[in-house]
Amino acid sequence: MGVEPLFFWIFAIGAIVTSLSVVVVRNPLYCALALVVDFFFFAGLYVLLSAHFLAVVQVLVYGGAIMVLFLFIIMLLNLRGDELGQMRFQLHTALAITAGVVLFFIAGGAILSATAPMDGEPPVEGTLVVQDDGSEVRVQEVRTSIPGLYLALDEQTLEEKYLEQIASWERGTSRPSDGKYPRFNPERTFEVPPSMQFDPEAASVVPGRSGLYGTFQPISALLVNRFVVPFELTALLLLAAIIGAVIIAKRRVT
Amino acid sequence: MSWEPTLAHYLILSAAVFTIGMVGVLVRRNAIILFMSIELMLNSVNLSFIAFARYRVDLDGHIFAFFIMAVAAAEAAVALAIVLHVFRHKRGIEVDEMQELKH
Amino acid sequence: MEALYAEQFYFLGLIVLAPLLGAIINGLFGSKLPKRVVDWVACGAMAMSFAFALISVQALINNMTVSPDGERSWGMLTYTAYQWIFSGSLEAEIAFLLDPLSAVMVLVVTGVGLLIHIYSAGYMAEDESKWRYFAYLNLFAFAMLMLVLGKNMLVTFIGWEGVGVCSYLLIGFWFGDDEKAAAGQKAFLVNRVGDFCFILGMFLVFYTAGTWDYVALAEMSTTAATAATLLPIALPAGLLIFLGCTGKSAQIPLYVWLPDAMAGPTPVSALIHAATMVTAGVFLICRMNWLFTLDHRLMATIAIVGALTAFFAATIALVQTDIKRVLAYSTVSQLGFMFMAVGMGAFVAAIFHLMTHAFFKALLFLGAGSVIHGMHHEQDMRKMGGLRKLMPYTWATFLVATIAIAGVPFFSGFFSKDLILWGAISNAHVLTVDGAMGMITMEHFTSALVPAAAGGEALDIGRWAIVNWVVFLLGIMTAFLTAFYMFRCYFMTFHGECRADEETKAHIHESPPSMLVPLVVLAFLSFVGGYVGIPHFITTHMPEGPQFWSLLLENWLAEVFLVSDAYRVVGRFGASPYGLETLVAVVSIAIAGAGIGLAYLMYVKSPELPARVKERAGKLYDLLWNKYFVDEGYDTAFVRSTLKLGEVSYWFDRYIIAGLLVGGTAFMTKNFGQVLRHLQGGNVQRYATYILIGTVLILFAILGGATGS
Amino acid sequence: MVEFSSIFSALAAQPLLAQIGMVSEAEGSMPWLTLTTFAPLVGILLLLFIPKEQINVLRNVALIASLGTFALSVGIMVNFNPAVAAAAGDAFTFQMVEHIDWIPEVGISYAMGVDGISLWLVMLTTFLMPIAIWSTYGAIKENVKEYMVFLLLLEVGLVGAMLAIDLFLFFIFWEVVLVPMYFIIVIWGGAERLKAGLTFFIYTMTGSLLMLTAMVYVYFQVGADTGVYSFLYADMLGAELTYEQQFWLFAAFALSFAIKVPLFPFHTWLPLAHVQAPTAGSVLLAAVMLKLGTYGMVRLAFPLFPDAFVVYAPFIAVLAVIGIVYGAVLALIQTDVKKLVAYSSVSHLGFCVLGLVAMTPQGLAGGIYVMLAHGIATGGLFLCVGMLYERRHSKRIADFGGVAKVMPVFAVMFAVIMLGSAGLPGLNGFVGEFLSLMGAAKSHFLSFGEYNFFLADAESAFALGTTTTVPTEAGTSSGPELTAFIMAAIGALGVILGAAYLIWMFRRVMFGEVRYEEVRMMPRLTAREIGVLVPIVVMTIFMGVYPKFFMSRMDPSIHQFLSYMDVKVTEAVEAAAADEDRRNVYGQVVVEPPNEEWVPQGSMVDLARERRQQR
Repeated sequence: MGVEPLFFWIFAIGAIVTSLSVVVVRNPLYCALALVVDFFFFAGLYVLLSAHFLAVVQVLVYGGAIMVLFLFIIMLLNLRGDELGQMRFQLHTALAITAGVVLFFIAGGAILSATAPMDGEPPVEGTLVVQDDGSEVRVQEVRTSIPGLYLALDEQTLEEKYLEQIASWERGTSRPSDGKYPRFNPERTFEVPPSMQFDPEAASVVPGRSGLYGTFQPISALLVNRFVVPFELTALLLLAAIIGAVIIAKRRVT
Repeated sequence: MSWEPTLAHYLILSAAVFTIGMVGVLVRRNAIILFMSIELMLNSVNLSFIAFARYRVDLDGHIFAFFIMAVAAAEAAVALAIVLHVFRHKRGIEVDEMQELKH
Repeated sequence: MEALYAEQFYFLGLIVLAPLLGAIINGLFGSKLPKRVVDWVACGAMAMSFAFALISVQALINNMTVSPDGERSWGMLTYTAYQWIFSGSLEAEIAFLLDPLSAVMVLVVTGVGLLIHIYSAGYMAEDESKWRYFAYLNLFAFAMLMLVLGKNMLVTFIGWEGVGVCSYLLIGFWFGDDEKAAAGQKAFLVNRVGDFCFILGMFLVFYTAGTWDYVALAEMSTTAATAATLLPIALPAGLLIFLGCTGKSAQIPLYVWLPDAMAGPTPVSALIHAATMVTAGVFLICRMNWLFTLDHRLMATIAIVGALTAFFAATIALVQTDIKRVLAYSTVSQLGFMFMAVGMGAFVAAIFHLMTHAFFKALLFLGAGSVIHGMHHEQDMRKMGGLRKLMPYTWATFLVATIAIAGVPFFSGFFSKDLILWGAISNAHVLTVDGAMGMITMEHFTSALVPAAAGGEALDIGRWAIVNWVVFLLGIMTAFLTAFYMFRCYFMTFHGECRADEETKAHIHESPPSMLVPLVVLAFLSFVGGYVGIPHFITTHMPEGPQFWSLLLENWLAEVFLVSDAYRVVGRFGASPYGLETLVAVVSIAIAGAGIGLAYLMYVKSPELPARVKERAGKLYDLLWNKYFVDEGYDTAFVRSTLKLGEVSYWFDRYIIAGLLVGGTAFMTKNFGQVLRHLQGGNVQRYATYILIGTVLILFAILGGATGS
Repeated sequence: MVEFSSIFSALAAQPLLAQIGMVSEAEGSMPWLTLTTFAPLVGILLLLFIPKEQINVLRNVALIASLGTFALSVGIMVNFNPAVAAAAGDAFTFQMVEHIDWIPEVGISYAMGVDGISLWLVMLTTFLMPIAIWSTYGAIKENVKEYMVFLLLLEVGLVGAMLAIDLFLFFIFWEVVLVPMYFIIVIWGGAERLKAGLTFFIYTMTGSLLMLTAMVYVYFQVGADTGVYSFLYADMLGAELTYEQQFWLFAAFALSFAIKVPLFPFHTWLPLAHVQAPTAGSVLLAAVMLKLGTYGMVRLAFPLFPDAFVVYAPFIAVLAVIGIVYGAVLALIQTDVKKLVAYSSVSHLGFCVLGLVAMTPQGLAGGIYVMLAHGIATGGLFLCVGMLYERRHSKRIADFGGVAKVMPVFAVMFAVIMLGSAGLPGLNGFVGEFLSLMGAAKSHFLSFGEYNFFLADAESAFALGTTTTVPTEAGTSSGPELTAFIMAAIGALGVILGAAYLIWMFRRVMFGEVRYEEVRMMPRLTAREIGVLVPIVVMTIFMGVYPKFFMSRMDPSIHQFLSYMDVKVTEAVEAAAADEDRRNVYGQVVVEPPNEEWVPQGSMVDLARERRQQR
């Protein structure tokens, strides 16, 4: 566990620095490159959050596709950051920056107050879990004012909790989604489709780490089962975007 | 704030990146950088989704983030096409010159 | 006419209506009627009014009742035309009152008025807008009769202002010449200042007495209980009304309009500025004698102002060269005499002088008019002279009038002036009101004070004796000056050789008979007029019958001034009451003789003497010639300052109120609009920033709400 | 409470005209008031059908319409019975009352009534309108149709405002008056007519908005107290308002009326509007519209808020007195004739307000009479100035001189009107001004109470008779009479200044040599112009010589109003004496019943019938 915090701070500071440079640097080319690096830091963070599939997708889609597009446009329009001299002070830039900072502090305050442990209640001591390598890890299951939200969870308990969740789906007593999906009738049982039948042991995805959460398999299952409508719509959206881009960017032969 | 990263850390980070992106949108006068800032904002949102997913032991965040990425890609494509089109007509893509709609 | 008509004696209405009808006919159709008809309509109206006046006075005479102890009283005849303004406790009717006082005034006004109408028919013969002149003259007569016959102060006030307007119209009759129009305007405005004071006096009277009706007011001020209410306001109201009278009768503060009023045609000056209008002030004070006699300080001020005006105007008249101005200042001076008499409580003497003055001053003006008429509107005496042979009738009548005004015995002026001077020195005001303010009631001072005074031993009224002496001395000096300047004027116009230039001298002609007849009649009246008030030291030796006739005026007006007489002690100095009167008569005869002699010496014996006196007098002469710079003083003091105030307030009005306040708010709203305009700059990012700021503020509000409450 | 949604349904459900039949409460008698108010609308209707080019037909139709309205208003006058029994306790008893519920849900009703005070103002309007229209024959050449429509619309507004006894209806007519006058000034006005029109409109509008808010406040107050929500005047009077409420409500009402009157500080719009307005416009603006302000004061501001009125009265009087002298002095130095007449209106209406505020029978009668006399006099003056302007196309006094020689008949008429306006006894101006001043002189209402700083214990030489001494802590002050008398004295100054500027203007314009060739060429008065001026001159003389005809019909209403105010004011003074911080309020209404045989017993119709029977 001890290593993880370090990585988090590296990636966090990295992300902030690169995003700042995207905004501050004059030359659009350097901004684009800074953005690419920023996406990598984000990918790192996803991994820390055990969103392995998304980390990969992040790198692929953002790093690969979108940034290439930007670089292509920058190259095509050979912008040389000619707006160098124009960054003179304008009233509304000052206003914008201050407003942004104020918004950040408000958001930060809100986050801290929301995720702070319920006042008056001591953090509930988590169950003691023995890591497979023999070290016990006290799981802090600190409940916040938001029901069902755990402040800090290590990998191990994450997997166990996720497996419990899948098990509950099978038993039809799916966790009360507190109205998350109102359109779904909670009483209706939801039998897990065969494709989602996992065999925990067989699903060794990451060499040396067995875990199901965040990997490709459950996400793809969910995508094609519960979220199949949005999935198809996204496809449609992408199609429209492609055609649109082509038409707009085509040189008018008049 | 303790050293181990908790949900709060991630959310504050995403808020920070989001703010930087927003300021970028408001301040920078070059269209391309403006779109980059928008990408930044979208990414920060993804991060918060995933952070919540992680601490709610739930994969819905991931799926949502996935869809955001798809949309971001589509949006970037169309936006850059527009920028290309605009550039071809006006030789410059400073945002504050684009005031044809003013009156 | 038995007393049956006492209540609704409609002839009074007819007296007033006749000139009004004349004015309306001439006014509306005059321009189309032939000249002769216009004359006849005007003079006819006046004649009718005179006839009705005679009938009414005859009715009044028949109305005589003799009280047990031989006191004759003629009571009064009233006529109420209609209810004019009734509002709450104010009940003002258009009502007329004929009592011995107004009888005398009516006869003077209509009589002299008729003569002047006949005279002006000739005088204005060749003036093309004669119909307008006669319309104004009749309107003036109507207003004057309203003033004289009015039964309450409101009707008098209607007449008062009506007379003011008519004098404005008549003085400015030849309005083509701007200078004459200005004179008319000056007359009207100065009169208006007088009327302002008159109105305030009326308010005070109404405020305390609750009515303006003379009969009721007289009744109120004579009965003990109610007199106490009038006592406190007697001084303020009296002073205000007196100020009004000075405006109308051209006394010290407000006399400036009379000399300029000579701009009007001469018959106008004769009628208005000699006989009728200027006497309005004296008449009013006599009419309200019971109010004025309540406060001795008031009577003293009137007397002193009168005396001062008399002397002051006489000095100015010394140096005037325009014949009409001399007569104008002489009128102011003679009116000063009348006010002096009224101030001293000698009301009968004042009315007597008023009557005689009307006769000889009208004659003087008409005489001057016929001279001017003859010499084709030449008014400067230095260009006249030696008209004795050329205009015999005018000369004769003018001489009679000059003798009368100078106070030569056997002529009317002597009798009335003598009575005034004797009253000045002998009357003393008994009612010392100082101690009596509200403390004592009317019976107290009628029962205790007056008998003590009548009993002969002088009351402690010492300190007021000075007033008598001052007034008497001023009177004597004025008498001397009057004699001097009148004969100066006479000699300069009629004696010596004619100084007019050849062209006018060629056709100096005597005036037509229509102008001479009034002159002769007036000359006769100036002579006879005096014999209704023969001095007492003569009449005491007369038997009962002739004594009544020789003291006719005194007996006739005794009842009207009954209240005021109760306040006077007659014959305070000297054993027998009339010894003093003989002394005064002798003194005034001597004074008159001296004046005439001096004038004869300077203007007939050695014509160069006045020139020598003039350079030696030097500065004094200039002072008199410029009328003590009073006109210029008034002009800068009042006219200029009001106009300046006007400019300042106009500037204030335009820049402060309109500019600053109203304009200011408009300016602010416009600029506030400007500020908002920048919000719509058209820059997309700026909009986004504003949206962001908006959200931040909203969040603050919400969170603020959350954290705050 | 009240659901407003039903307003529109109510409007649709009861079309006004359909109910005209059963309008007046009096059994089956002619609804004179409604007919007179809306007769000009019939005229407008006719005008609309006539094509624009036929100017003469347009003019004549408008003239006939206004004459018809005048005939109808004579119907009101004839049926008006001054000696109607005054219902005890309420401020006014209205006659020929016409009342139907217009919007019952909200309590707005179409209620018209006439009483002594409003009778003559209505007659003034309908009398002047034909004259004003007839005077435009020479002046207005282009778009005559709109001009006539606006004039007739103006008449509807004016007559309606005077007759309405429902506050909401009064407010509607009050606003209706503004619109046509604005257009008249803006379209047919002089050089900078836009600025003048705008100032006039916005100035009056802000005033009236204040009034509206105050009116609605009282409406809810009444509703809350009595449960009955109604704008009717009688109900509004029942409102019990505390002194503080009354203080502000009176301020709102008084301000809007002060702007209209116009009182001293709010008068700057008047010279602008008058100078720029065309002749007929300024005649009506000066003659009748200004009277809305003073009429409003008597009708609405004073009776509704007596407590506040006791405190405000001396200050309003001071403004009025300032107005008199200020207006006169300003008029003195004007070079433009029309502006001179405009400032003279400010001065004359100062007399009116001084009379009204004095709360004495003479004061009120004088104030109302000034309204009538000023209407006729200033209307006449504006007509004369208009005629001079038509001939010489200049309003500067210096451009004239010696006009009397060129136009003698005009000179005579102009002289009579001018003298009437200057307040010569025997003509109309004098009666009003004299009574107002007299009323003010004897008023017990103009004491400043505790702010009696400059006259606290004036042991003055003018110890005014047995004045009711006022127990102030600084010994017995000489009582309010001295302040009242001083105000009357200063007001009377206006008499001199008034004569001064009018006579001086008359001399510079009419007398003197004829300096300019254009003046010599000025044509004499046409028959039409003489026809326009003759009624004014006749009225000037008739109102001066025989005011009984008018005043006898006013007096009963004035007496009733004063007795009502007497009751209210004594309560107010006692209430003020009760609470400690306002101990020193002093005000006493003088009530004197009118003389019996002065007031005609019964309307002209009845009197005529009796006379016929006697013969």
